[in-house]
Amino acid sequence: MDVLIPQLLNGSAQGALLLLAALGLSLTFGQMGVINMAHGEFLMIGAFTAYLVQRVIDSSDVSIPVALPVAFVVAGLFGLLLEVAIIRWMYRRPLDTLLCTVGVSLILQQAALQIFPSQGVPVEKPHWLDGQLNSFGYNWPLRQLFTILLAAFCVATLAAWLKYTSFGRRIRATVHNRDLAETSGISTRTVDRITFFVGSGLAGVAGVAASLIGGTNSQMGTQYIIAAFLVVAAGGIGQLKGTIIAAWAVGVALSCFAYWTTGSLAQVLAFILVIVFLQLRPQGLFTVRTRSLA
Amino acid sequence: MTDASLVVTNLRVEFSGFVAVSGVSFDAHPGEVRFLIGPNGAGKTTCIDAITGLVRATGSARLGEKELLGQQVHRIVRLGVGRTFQTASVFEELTVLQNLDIAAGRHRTPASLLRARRGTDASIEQALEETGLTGELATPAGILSHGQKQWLEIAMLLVQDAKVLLLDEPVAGMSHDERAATGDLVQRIAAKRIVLVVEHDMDFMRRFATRVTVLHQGKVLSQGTVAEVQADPQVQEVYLGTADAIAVGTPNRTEV
Amino acid sequence: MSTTSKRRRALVATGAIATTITLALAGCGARAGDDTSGGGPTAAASCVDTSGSTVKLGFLNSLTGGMAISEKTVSNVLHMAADEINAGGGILGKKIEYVQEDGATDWPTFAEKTEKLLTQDCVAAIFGGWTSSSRKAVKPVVEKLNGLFFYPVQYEGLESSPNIYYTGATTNQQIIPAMDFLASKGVKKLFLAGSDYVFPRTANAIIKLYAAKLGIQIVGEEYVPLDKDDWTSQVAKIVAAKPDFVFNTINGSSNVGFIKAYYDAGLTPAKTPIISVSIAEEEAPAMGHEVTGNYASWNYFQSLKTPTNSKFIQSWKAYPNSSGVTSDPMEAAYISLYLYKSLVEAAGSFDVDAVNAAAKKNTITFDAPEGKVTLDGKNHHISKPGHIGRINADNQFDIVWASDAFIKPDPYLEGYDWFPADIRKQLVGAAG
Amino acid sequence: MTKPKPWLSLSGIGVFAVLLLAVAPLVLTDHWLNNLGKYCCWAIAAVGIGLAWGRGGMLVMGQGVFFALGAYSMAMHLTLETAGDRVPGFMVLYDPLAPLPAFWEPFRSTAFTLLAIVLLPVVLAGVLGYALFKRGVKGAYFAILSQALAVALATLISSTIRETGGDTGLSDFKYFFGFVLNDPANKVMVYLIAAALLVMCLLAVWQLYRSRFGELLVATRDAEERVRFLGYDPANVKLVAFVFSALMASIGGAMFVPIVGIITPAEIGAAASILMIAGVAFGGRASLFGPALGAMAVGWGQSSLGSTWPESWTYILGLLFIVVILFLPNGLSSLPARFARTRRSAAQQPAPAIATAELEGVRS
Repeated sequence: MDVLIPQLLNGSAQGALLLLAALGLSLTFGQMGVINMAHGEFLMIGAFTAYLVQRVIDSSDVSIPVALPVAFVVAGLFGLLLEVAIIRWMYRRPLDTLLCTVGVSLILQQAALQIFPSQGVPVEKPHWLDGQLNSFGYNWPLRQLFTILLAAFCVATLAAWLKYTSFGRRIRATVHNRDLAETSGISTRTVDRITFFVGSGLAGVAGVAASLIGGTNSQMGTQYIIAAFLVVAAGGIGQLKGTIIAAWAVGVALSCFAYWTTGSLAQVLAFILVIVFLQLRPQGLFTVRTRSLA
Repeated sequence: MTDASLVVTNLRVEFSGFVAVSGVSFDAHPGEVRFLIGPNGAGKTTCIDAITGLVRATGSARLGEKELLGQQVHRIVRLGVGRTFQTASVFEELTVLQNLDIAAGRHRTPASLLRARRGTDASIEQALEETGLTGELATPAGILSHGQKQWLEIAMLLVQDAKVLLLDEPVAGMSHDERAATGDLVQRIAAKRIVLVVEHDMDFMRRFATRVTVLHQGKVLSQGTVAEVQADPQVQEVYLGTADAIAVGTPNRTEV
Repeated sequence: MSTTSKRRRALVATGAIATTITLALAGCGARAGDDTSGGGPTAAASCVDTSGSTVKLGFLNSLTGGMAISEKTVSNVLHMAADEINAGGGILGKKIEYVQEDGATDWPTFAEKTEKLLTQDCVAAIFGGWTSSSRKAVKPVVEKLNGLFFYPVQYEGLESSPNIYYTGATTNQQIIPAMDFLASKGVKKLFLAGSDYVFPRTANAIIKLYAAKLGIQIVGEEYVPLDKDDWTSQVAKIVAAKPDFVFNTINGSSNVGFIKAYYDAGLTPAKTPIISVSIAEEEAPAMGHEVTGNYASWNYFQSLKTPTNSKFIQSWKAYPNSSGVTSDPMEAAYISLYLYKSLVEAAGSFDVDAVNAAAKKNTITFDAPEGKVTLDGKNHHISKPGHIGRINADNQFDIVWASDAFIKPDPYLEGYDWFPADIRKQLVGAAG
Repeated sequence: MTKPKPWLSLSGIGVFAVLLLAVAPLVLTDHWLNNLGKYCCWAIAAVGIGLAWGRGGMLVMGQGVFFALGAYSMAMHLTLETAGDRVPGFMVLYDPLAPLPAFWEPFRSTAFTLLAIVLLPVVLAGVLGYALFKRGVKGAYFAILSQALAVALATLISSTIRETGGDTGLSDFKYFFGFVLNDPANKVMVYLIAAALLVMCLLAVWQLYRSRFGELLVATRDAEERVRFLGYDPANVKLVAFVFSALMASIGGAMFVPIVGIITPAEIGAAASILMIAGVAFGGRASLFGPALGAMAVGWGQSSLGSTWPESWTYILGLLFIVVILFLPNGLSSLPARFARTRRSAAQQPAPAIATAELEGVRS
């Protein structure tokens, strides 16, 4: 137990980060069927935003809380730009958006490499995240708790937004049945844009959290994107609940495999686990049964 | 051909707790044009979906001695059950001939599949003639008119050698003349086969139906000849309440 | 057209191709048996042209892809060194005209570009590479074409090639000094953490052998893929193993994740310091204050006080696109170009065989920022001083330990009795 | 979509074969011939991707896996051939006394190696495809899963240094089935084999495309469920295409090794797998020549444009993805048809919009 419980926490923190990265994907994939391979780079944009905010506000105690909403907006705007410039021309061609955004991701990576110091930039952790919380006989690193809380906050806000605002209802209607929503007078164009903004913005928030865990450099997005997609797939399209559980499960699996096997094998095993799971449940954890042929 | 009949007993379909079809029984025999009608959401298409294996159902649907429920879609087809869809679904990028050739091809050996097509099967030419598509042989199916697409679908069922033809709103969106032509076609092919038509169009039903089953809210409301059904007070009540649906007959994919 | 004739035509086409292959197989070149004629380097006549006023050199670094993070600065330093040498009159009076190639973090591309530089651009020598993989991709090509390759990064040793000059440290110049330092600190329990690739694996294999000799117990060994930043699970194992010191062979940005996770787990330099062999002045800033107080083993530090070093730092700071700090791989790249200059001038020729013959005399030296280095003509490595630095609050290194003298390069660890002779013999044998 | 003049394509292949097998060796320098050989290997894999993706609708983003099977099979054989009786050098350090890993042993045999290059991808793709297609895994799911598999395999190889050479890969091969690789004549021979294999793959897909199976494959791509209602199991149709494409990737990988002289996990991971797709998209996914020519063009771009402007090349590649897929979903090979259509529609009345037909087809 002495080993298992810290690994569960650690896995939950990893899962929380994955969840933040996957939320936006799940939204856009669920609603528009769009696979955004540049999502990892939006995460990178969030991390670089945290760095830039830190350049302006010297104290990391203040800069990180400020960076979270700023990163949300900045990454969100990039997402909006992507939607307006490219994605909207290719709804109904989901696989093509996937490849198109691969191109976007290549460009964003190279641009980051040339704009910022190639070795990456430091993002200082706030002092109030230093150290550990000692309770229940275990030491809980504050940074891990912070990631979990951040993810919980984002999920709760998103869920409330989807459930209680008229806009959220419109999004859910569009996810459920695009054509019907359209004929019911919902402007799916606007809904799509807002969804893309929010989804990409969440990646920006994930980026700030990631900048506190690993390096902030042009390559950072690549390590999250595949895992995030597997989470979305395993959770079931457009299923918030499924995404949460899948993210947590993948995080814990990664963490436990990494502890009991090796770091490399953990990644291999976690991926294979998801692939096998999807073989058993091709539609993910939760699905809405529909009758459509598609 | 065959004397086997399609016998559906106590069919029940549930979608996540919602009962779309419950306890529906009917039968269809070669030589008659059987109609399945009912207002939106009555469960007509769901019945077809259940028979063809698209949705899971309980109860029984037998073709002769063979139980269809619980089998995989393509196995049911191989037993001789074919269907069309509300929105015509043909292979848009392929020509009419290629569409029919694929439909006729499930008996081919793997080796013959790997060879190029040479000539036209007799069954295909016959089906083309039957449906009046001979002139469109080399046309990509995507640019056929709506009615022609429906006929192509029926032609595909013919070359597929289906014993049971389940036609889901075959005349929706067709012009008056096209409807008449389709009706004649359906009657012709029903001579040797079991034909079950799901329709909204009451005129079409009156003209071409042999026997009719009326569904309402997932249950059988009435069964019999056109005259019998029309005389049924229950049917009148239901249809008065949803008169629009009968008159307009809009296809609606999202009905459950 | 009838069925049969159609099929026949396809058959004819297939047959024609099969015949081509058979002919190609039968009609061609040397086989394993007649090794003497074609086995060795078929030193095709070099196309290097130095008759004009310039000499062409090739720079081969990853400017795109994952390794661009590290290799871009090396490329910049090479440009600076070339500019300096040109300003000083060039090599043998000929100005350097460099051809920059992108290795694109793709090892076959390194091989392809090496071949291109040697056979299309006809460069006299190639400088660059970072990962061992890139070097191993280049090695067969330069050996086949009898070219020259200067490799500027510390590596796992156990290699030498007549066509490669190594200006970074081999294991006995970085790993072994680090172990000596740990022994002098009285370390008893050591944990090994590395990226999952050849350098950390090999370095740790050597560390384990030497640790046994020094009486240091290895209490754990962990690897994480190069492109993974998350080290929390592995750090948990370090916490559980309670080592005195951690030997860190992690490479790249994964280091940032490691240091952050380490700090979060409550491990501090005061209790359990880390000694790294891949964190230098360039990498440390990206880790912020959390890396302060830990150690690194290098031959060169920016804080070294030598006259050449202050000149080197000044030139670099003034150079366009400069990152402002200097580091060991940068300095080794800087050395490589000057070393080549010395070699050519000693040989009086750009010819590869003449350069190698000049190296054999063991008299080639260069007054490098790290001190006066000497080239070993036999193994093509250079002597280097061992230094241990401690990271201060400015992310610079305070030198806390230095080797007694310059350490002679010994890639096969022949001077170390704890290294099993049979392994060495097999390695040398396998290298051919 | 359908080829009105199959013989035109066949003569195209003939011209292509003459260019590759006869003209190229005469006019190109050793360096560029070797590069062309490398592009041929990618082109072989690309032809397979064209089959699976262009015709079958399966976006195979993990062809690196099959490329690796062929490449590593070949590389293990060549490594053993080079090492002779010794254990390969990179294995010695970690455990000097341990024997060769058991799975290496059979690769000493030439026959086994050749068989493995063919059978390994067939078996793996068969099992994988069966498991995924029968369960109805398709579209983006399939794409992401295949990519995840490639990443997993690359990570696995990177971490098993003693068994596979790890991140450094396998390199420094001296012999190719008894032929000395350093000999320029032998290099030409290796090139010719790769080029001939490419031509054979083109012939194979040419036959597949004009066959009934080819039509069925397109039908399955456009309306999988509809095919099911014609009595076929679409999973089987896709499986066949997937297995063929895996086989081609493996052959490409196998020839890559003697030509380039090194194979590493970087050649099979996410980036490499995506680069293979770039060429296919560029050339035209569903056409016969598009994938092969596109892959060769991207390879050439990397060699030459990547040399001249390394940083811009990344941008060019990125833009290539965006522009081609956005405006020319059927790649460059669809340009002639487009021009023809615009000219015709300018002369007569506007041609029926294909887009509407496609839209209708989406849901059916």
